[in-house]
Amino acid sequence: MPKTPVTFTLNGAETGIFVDPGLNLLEALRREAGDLSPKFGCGQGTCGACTILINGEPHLSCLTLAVAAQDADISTTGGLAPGADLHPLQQAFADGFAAQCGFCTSGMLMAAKALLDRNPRPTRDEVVEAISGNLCRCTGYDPIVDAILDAAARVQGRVTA
Amino acid sequence: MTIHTGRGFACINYPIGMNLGGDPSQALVHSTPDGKFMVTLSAIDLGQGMKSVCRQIAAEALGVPIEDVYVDTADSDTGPHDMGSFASRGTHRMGNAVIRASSEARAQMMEAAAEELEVSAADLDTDGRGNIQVKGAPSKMITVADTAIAAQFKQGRTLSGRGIFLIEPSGVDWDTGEMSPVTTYAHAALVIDLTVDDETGEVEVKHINSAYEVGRALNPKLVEQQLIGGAWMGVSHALYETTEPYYPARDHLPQDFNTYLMPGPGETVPHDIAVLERPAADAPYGGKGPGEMCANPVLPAIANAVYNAVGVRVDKLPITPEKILRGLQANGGAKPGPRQPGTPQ
Amino acid sequence: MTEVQTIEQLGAAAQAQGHVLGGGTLLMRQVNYTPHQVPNILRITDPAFRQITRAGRQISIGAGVSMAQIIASSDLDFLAPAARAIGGPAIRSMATVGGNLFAPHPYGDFAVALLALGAQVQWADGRTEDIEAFLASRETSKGVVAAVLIEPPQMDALRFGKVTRTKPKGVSVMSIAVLITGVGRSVQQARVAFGAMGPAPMRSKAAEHALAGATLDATGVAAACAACVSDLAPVNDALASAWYRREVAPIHLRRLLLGEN
Amino acid sequence: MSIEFRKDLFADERDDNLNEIGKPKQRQDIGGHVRGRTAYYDDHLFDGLLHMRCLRSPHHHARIRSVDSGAAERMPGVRRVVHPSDVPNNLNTLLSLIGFGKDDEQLLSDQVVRYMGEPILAIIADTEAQARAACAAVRVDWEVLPHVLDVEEAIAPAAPSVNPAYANNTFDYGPYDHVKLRFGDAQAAFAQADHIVEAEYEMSPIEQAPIETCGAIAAPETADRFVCHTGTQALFFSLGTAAKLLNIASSRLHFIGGTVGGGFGGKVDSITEPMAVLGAILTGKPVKFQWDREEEMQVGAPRGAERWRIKDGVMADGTIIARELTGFFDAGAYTRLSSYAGTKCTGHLPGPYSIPNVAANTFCVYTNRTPATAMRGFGITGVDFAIECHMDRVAEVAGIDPISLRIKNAYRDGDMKAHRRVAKNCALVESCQVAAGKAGWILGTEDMAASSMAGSTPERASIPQTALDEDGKINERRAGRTATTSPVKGTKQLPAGTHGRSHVAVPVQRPDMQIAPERVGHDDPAARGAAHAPAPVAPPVAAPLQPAAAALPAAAATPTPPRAQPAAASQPTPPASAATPPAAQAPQLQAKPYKPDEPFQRGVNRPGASRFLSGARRR
Repeated sequence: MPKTPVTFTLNGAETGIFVDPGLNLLEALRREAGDLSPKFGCGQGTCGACTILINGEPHLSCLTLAVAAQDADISTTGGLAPGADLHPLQQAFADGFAAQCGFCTSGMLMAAKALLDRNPRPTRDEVVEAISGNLCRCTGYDPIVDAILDAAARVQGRVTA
Repeated sequence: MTIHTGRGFACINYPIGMNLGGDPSQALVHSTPDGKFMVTLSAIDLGQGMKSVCRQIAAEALGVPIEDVYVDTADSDTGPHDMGSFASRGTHRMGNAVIRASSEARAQMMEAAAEELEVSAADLDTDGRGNIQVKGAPSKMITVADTAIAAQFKQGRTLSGRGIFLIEPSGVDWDTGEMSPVTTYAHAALVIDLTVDDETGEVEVKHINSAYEVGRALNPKLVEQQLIGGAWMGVSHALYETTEPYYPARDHLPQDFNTYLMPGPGETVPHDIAVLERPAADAPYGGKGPGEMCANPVLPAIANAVYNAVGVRVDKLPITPEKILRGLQANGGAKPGPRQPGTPQ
Repeated sequence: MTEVQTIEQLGAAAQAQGHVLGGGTLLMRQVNYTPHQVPNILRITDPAFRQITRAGRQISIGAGVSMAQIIASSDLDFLAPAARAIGGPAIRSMATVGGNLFAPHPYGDFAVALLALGAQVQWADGRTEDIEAFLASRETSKGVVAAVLIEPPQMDALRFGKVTRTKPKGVSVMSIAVLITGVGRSVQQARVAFGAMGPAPMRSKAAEHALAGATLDATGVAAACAACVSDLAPVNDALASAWYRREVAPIHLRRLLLGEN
Repeated sequence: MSIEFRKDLFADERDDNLNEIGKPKQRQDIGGHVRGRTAYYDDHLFDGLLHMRCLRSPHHHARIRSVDSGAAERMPGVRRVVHPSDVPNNLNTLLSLIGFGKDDEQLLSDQVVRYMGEPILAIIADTEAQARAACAAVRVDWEVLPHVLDVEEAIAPAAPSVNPAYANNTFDYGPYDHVKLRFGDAQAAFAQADHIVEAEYEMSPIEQAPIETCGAIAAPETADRFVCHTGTQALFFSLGTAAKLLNIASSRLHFIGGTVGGGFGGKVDSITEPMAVLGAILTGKPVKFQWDREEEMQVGAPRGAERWRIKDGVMADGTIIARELTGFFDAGAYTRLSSYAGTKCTGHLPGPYSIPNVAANTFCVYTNRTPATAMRGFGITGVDFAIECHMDRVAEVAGIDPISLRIKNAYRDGDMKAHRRVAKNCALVESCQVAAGKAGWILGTEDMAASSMAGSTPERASIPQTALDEDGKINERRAGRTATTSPVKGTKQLPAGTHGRSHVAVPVQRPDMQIAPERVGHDDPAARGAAHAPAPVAPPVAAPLQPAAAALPAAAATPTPPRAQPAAASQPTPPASAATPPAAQAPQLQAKPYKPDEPFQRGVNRPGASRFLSGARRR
């Protein structure tokens, strides 16, 4: 069966891969494009570990057809840090002990980024809503919600701690 | 519609380790040429922080800063045997093995430093900041780095250690049940405040006040992570989770996280925690391992609080709105219990 | 294995064979788990498929319009509560109106709101069908839904509620949408729709009948709440039993009607 | 959300001035987590990776009449159909590595399936989709057999037999079909009680639900070895299990793991690792075997269901004088770890309370259900739910504040526990007091004055005369000759103060494995005395070591040195001289004189040191 070429922008880099037509974007990013930051947790759209941004909006890569990503602008946690320094969200997650096993962290960070890009000063309820599709089995969520609020404060220069 | 408040209590102890089958862990420690230390294990970090706590334990036992220690796990070609991460054994067993391996490496380090400083090793101590000093004369000192370099390139000495910690298997006397099932016990007690909607049977957990006795909080932030996440899981077990909602019938089995229920980030419960530390005699720095036990008291405390709120005893987990509603109907409505002391208005 | 056919004109979709890809939230799960059951995917790139257009009082919502688009549309603020009830943000930026019309139990909460509104379903071949008839025969119908057509209700006339076990995202124990026409607290006419209370979203005509002429207070809605159960056909699932759903349906209908939540 | 560290409590037992311990240090792994760079097992890329999927039983219990995989073999991308006969040593039980239980489970079942989801065949293909499609193309002729899903139905005489290794549907514990705990005489004590409180509790199966599903990738490595990247919670369990099932030298296996996306007990079973390695052996290519979420939910072993019945005898003042427990662990179709849960749990009974008469029967029962395994709180969570709900019932019946009831009955340092070991390092009372204080739950002065370090008495510290029975021998129940699952009235008496067989639980540590005492960082003053020695034998000191009538294991016939302890060890607070007892006081010991510099060894009963302690704790 012939593979289909797909080209898109991945974390700012022009990327081209060949995929089976029915392949989901999660597997395409991981196996073909080599970005291992989105994770497989269910393949059902029920855990959020594979959350990425497509054209700035949060998407579940496991439920996205890879060939439908033609010309898309894709962002993942693998590209979140601008360089050697961490992105404020990453720094806040680290400082706030907002990860244990770390498996949900990539998806959480993307869900949080989608929120802060649109709404730099979210309320706690808005943060909760933003990560409502992302499951964490370790932390009990509150440290994650706190970290996202903390990151928003950092970006705003409202660092309190 | 009436929303009833209820308060419930439970306390537990929790066994650490799995003595019944024999329970060894091993660790290796060696220094790099310039006095940084590698800890090599086959322990598993599931998120509980195995790498981090072993790193901290090794730094303490070696007497060097944590930044100078790195934990490498788990590669069966290099990491010696470990039973695994379960039964709350990780910190206790592996922590002890790491202490022993680190102590052996430390002894060699002190001998090497003694040779360089031309004093007795017994007269030396580490300052925890990367230096080895003569006791009582801290100006007479050598860095750990220089010690390692001297050991490696001058003295022909390794700074390395092997550690094992073994709990031998305990048999069971099949007539009396006499056994040594575990090594030590962690403890917990907590008070749950919740509300029950007497029309729908829905429960909302409002507050947790808890006390967890963990032996020693080796790293208070890691302990906090476990206690917060564990209490969340306890609420989840109590009110939501089941792979077989119609047990023992195998109908409508959840296949995904839409039907296997866990509370979302909108249902987290304010939780005020007190940590007690009564060191266990044979535990690493007394630490018992809080990871498993932290969920356990939440389940009965919620059941007891539901009973206190509306007079329905749900003795079969999970405590679903349906079970409460059936209980309410059987009782002819809510029968609130006595207001427990301190119940919020 | 699964093949993908891209269709640039909606009209052409009517002749194609395969599974129409909306947002992928239901179909891609099937592709991932049972790929042999999805030999052909039809991917529609016609911009009309994803557009919200207004002509007079009538609003046409393309079947490929996402829940996020609904929430963002100033013309559709009355549907925003129902759209927000679907999944988390990522699901909402993917899940489509068309997909929701076909979503099996216990999904399809958005369709419940459309049912209360009395929407018309427009097929790609030009046919239109009342949503109630559409939902009743959706298991066996063939074709591609192009859009749904609705008329905006009066301000605050559409009420939507979803009962879930977990929050903020949870799957339906039930969802309820009620469209009320009337003045103040007196009801002239009502359409009452339930989701997750049968094989597809369904109306409770008994409740509608009891509400006609009633007053929106505890006494006034009691008859409707008691009556609603007779039209419902809930089943057991992992979230709740049929018994529980029947027991609490009147409670949740009352709370929605009286704004008790 | 708040957290406080009550350093004021037990302060004299700790050195709080350590260098690194007790400090809120950042996690070693956090940088990788937040950058998405932490490498879990599935984050190792291999060229030409093949994918393995299993064909699973749709029935609870069925015989496999025939399997036709011909069409599947010819499907595109299919590299290999793996049959049960491809598994070199196709029978195992997980705990065989520590000598616990009989081999009872196949990696791929060849004749009979015993639970819905049991794998009978695997297909390896170029893509996951191809492997899935090929599995769907295999035709199996099933002969559906009768099944049983309820633990108590399963132990009825006429129940279908689930697992041929345990034909009675119960795990074998010594001569019995259950674990017995007998301490005192619960039956006799019930007659003395003012109240009897009885109830039944049940725990549903629960999924561990880590966000990362179980899986492994195996590939041929250099030197005729196989590398296996795995999400296991137990690296050497998985390596050893793979070596055994595949009949391959462990030196040819190179297992890499240690970085796992959550486990909670669900990644101990070591199934994906041997499957992936087998795939790599059979194809010579890298093979991934990864469970999807549906498998994780319903094929992956849950925490099994439990059913508990508790009966308490309670005095008017709230003192619990007797507790009887009957428990059933639903193991599902195979043993996995459930047998261990039965013993671990029984050792935990009757909970953190000092109750002078305790009897428990704990069953590990096979049903045609997904096999159960470990989960956070393994063997304990279910019974703690039962016990603590029951304590609330008792409090209500006795008319006592629920926390006060717990403190009243709480175990204290020095108390003898029902499994015949002395309680030490207790902190239940303090935990109750602190939790109550935080919640504004006012306790009486007596409760607030209570302490885990005080309150034990010689009576509480001693082993009572115990009623024993031989009810429930293996095979008796299925033959219809056992009337009840609950503990029955004892038929013989084990004298007070008697231990059963000897149990060694001393960490064996070479002298160079010991910690410098000044660097241990804590102190347990009570541990320095002999109060925690294992056999504080109650009067009379000369109690017979081998009870005449009791059918104890043979080991009990030979007194071991620890049991023949000097009398000095019999009191909770021994005289100071106990540290160096004259040899004359222990003539039967025939041990070498105590030398302070002698290495600490197993079997050496060293005065002043608990056998529960490692060498590290002696000062």
